[in-house]
Amino acid sequence: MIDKTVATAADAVAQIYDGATVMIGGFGSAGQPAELIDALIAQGARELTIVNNNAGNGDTGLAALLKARRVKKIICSFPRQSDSYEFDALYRAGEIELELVPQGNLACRIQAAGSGLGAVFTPTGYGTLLAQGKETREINGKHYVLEYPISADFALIKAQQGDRWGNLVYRKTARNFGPIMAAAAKVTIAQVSEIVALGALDPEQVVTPGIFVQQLVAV
Amino acid sequence: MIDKTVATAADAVAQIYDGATVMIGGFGSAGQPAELIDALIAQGARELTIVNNNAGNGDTGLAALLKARRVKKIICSFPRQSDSYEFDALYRAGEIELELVPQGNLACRIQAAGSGLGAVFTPTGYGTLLAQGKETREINGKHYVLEYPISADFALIKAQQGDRWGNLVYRKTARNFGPIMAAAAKVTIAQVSEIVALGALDPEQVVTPGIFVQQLVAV
Amino acid sequence: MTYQPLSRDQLAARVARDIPEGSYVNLGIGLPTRIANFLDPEKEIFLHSENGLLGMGPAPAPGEEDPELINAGKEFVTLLTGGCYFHHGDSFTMMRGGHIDICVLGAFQIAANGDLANWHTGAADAIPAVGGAMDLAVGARKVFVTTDHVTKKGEPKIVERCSYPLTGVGCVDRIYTDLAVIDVTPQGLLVQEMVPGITREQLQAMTGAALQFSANCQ
Amino acid sequence: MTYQPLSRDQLAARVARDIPEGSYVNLGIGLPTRIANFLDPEKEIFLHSENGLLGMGPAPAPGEEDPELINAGKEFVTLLTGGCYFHHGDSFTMMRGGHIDICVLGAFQIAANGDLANWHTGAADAIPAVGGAMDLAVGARKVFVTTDHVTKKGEPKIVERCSYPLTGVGCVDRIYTDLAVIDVTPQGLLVQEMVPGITREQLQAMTGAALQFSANCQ
Repeated sequence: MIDKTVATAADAVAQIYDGATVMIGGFGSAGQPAELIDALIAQGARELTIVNNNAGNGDTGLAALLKARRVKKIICSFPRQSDSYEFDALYRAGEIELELVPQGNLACRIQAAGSGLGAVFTPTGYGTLLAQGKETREINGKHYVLEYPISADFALIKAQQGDRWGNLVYRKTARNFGPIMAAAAKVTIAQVSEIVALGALDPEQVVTPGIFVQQLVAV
Repeated sequence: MIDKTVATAADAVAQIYDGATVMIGGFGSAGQPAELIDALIAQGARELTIVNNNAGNGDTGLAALLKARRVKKIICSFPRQSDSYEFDALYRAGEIELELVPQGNLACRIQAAGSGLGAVFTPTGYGTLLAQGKETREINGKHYVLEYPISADFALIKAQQGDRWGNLVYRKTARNFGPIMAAAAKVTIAQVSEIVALGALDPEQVVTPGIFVQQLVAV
Repeated sequence: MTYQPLSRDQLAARVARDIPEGSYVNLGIGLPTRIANFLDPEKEIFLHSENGLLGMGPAPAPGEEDPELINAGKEFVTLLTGGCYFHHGDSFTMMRGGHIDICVLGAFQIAANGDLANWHTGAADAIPAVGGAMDLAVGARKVFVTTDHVTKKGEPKIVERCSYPLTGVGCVDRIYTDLAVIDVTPQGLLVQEMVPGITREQLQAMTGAALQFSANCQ
Repeated sequence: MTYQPLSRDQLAARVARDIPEGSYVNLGIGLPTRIANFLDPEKEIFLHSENGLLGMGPAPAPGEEDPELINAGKEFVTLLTGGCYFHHGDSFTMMRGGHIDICVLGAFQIAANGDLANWHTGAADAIPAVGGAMDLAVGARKVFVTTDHVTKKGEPKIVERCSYPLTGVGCVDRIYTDLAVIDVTPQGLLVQEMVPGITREQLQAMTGAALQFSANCQ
């Protein structure tokens, strides 16, 4: 019998190693896997590269991970916010590396990794600072920038319900990056509000099929 | 009030013009929009380029469209089947053009069109006849072929339920190409088994959001 | 002559008038978000938010906020009957694949050729953040920009060439300022409307690029 | 010496033994499909079908066929409890993104370097059809091939170099024939098992590329 559930968030993140690339779901705090992040802080892995839309809000979740100085580099689209003071301080002190990626390129590059593409010509960013030094090409009269996949060793995501095969459904706009990050990481760990019996999720309504999920934990 | 429903399949396909590129959903007969195809045959548009996984089965649906000699070219992954005799005869007589595309490249190129990419480096087909003459590139030690988007003037798809805003849900493996074709065509026409009231579809469970659908008809 | 610039609400209301029923629309963070308040409630217009919803409704009643139902500005919102949720990949397929009819963005600068700068001042100590602005700039069928006509210091925001880092190249279709409505055309900037009382010369003096005027602008 | 080639069912059963519990597996059209019949029912193994389902179950009882529940071979199937449906884009993400642990494909020819030919005879009047074979060949973590060791005319199907058009380059990991199990290794073809009674010399004589033999093959 295959059962991908683990007992605690600590168990789920135990395997994350120093220097790993970790995708973290969420758009602001919606969909942020707060309990998994807390467990990762307690676990102690360092020198992480984090992929997230933002760079933390307030002093919890991803911001707390930054504050604990576990993050070497962050790949995101929107670091600076009214409450991104933890990131701001590290960045101004030169203590964190930032790769700024337009949000659509971020999504697209994560999807490219999940789906096995080698690179994609995307329309976004052409002629801007964020395409500097990148290969460009005109195709049918439009300009494109060549962008490479972003893959990860681990993805930490939040879903609403999951079953022991790892099938997931989400809630409202907390869905955001969860499904595409799940496909782009070697090991995807989902925290869910509820683990349900196999068969409780309608097969027409599963958003993330279990093939993309290696572990899940109810929090 | 926005109401994308039309009364009959004939109304839905009335706008399809000679020489149009038309995506047709379905994998074999599962998900094939049979009533829309019949209406298209009756409507009379000619010199069509058809995008479908197959090249028709038996003598109904897409096969009947071929038999009526409305198709100039077909882009598909698996034309030859035990019951693809209509296509086989036209092909051997040199009366239809075939662009054979590996199924994953077909899906990926349709998705590239829907999502605005200029081109993608895909792993499939490298070193084979189907990549002959195409640009290739080695990226991180793997070989890729550059493939371009496949877009369409129209997509004809089949869904299970739809509402007046064009939101769709599908049934079992009839889903197949429907959602990705809907995004890749200028005008997507869906036949549905049932039109339901706005709000009857759970917002978590809509598979094709109405933004990708221009018309729908109950058959 | 004397004239009164549009208030922020008047500017939002002016843009709202140009959004036809049935449009799929993304309203950027800031003033563009305010446009939603002025859409004709009799018209069905589909608001898209890049964090994964279509059919966005107004702010919830106090006490009914849901932290998992927010917009791209991370404000609490609601979902209309008939709306739906989707993931970021699908959301940006909508934005980049030409499925959004209109997006409305703010601006630091707009150039005469339609270049837009709205994400980064270029200052050495600035922390840049881009979000979905570059995607909307290249992906929406029509790009509207709302802006004050001049900066707080009185400098033109409509310029011959942007000095700030670009968001998109030649992407702007129409500019709505507190003084005028200006189309970006292949022949240059064409003023379609001006606030009452302003002269062509006054408007040109506050604009860093040459203006042309349609017949209905006295 | 005399020996008995494996029957098709024996070959299917032999492959089934090598599929661990928890694997995500795509079984190609033809003999590979038959492997499903021999998977240990005590093991949970996830069968994927490229037309959009995961957790594929056996054929339905007569009278319970659903034309909208089919596999890639367009045969009626069922869905296991815990299975799910998805669209072609997501299905090929699974296949091309390295998420399928094992695929099993048929073959016209396999070369010593792992090249596979299984979609097209190259004959001038043939109508080619490729389906998802090329995607599986490059995308699955392990590519198993099942085949008769020789053609009906007695010609080797394992060759130095494929004469038929390729499906994938260097993609095959393991070959299961009715006579032997052979790994494709960087050092060449390594026979792991042979049917009882066959000699190394007999097997080599029916193979168009040099074989090496692991110690347990007498």
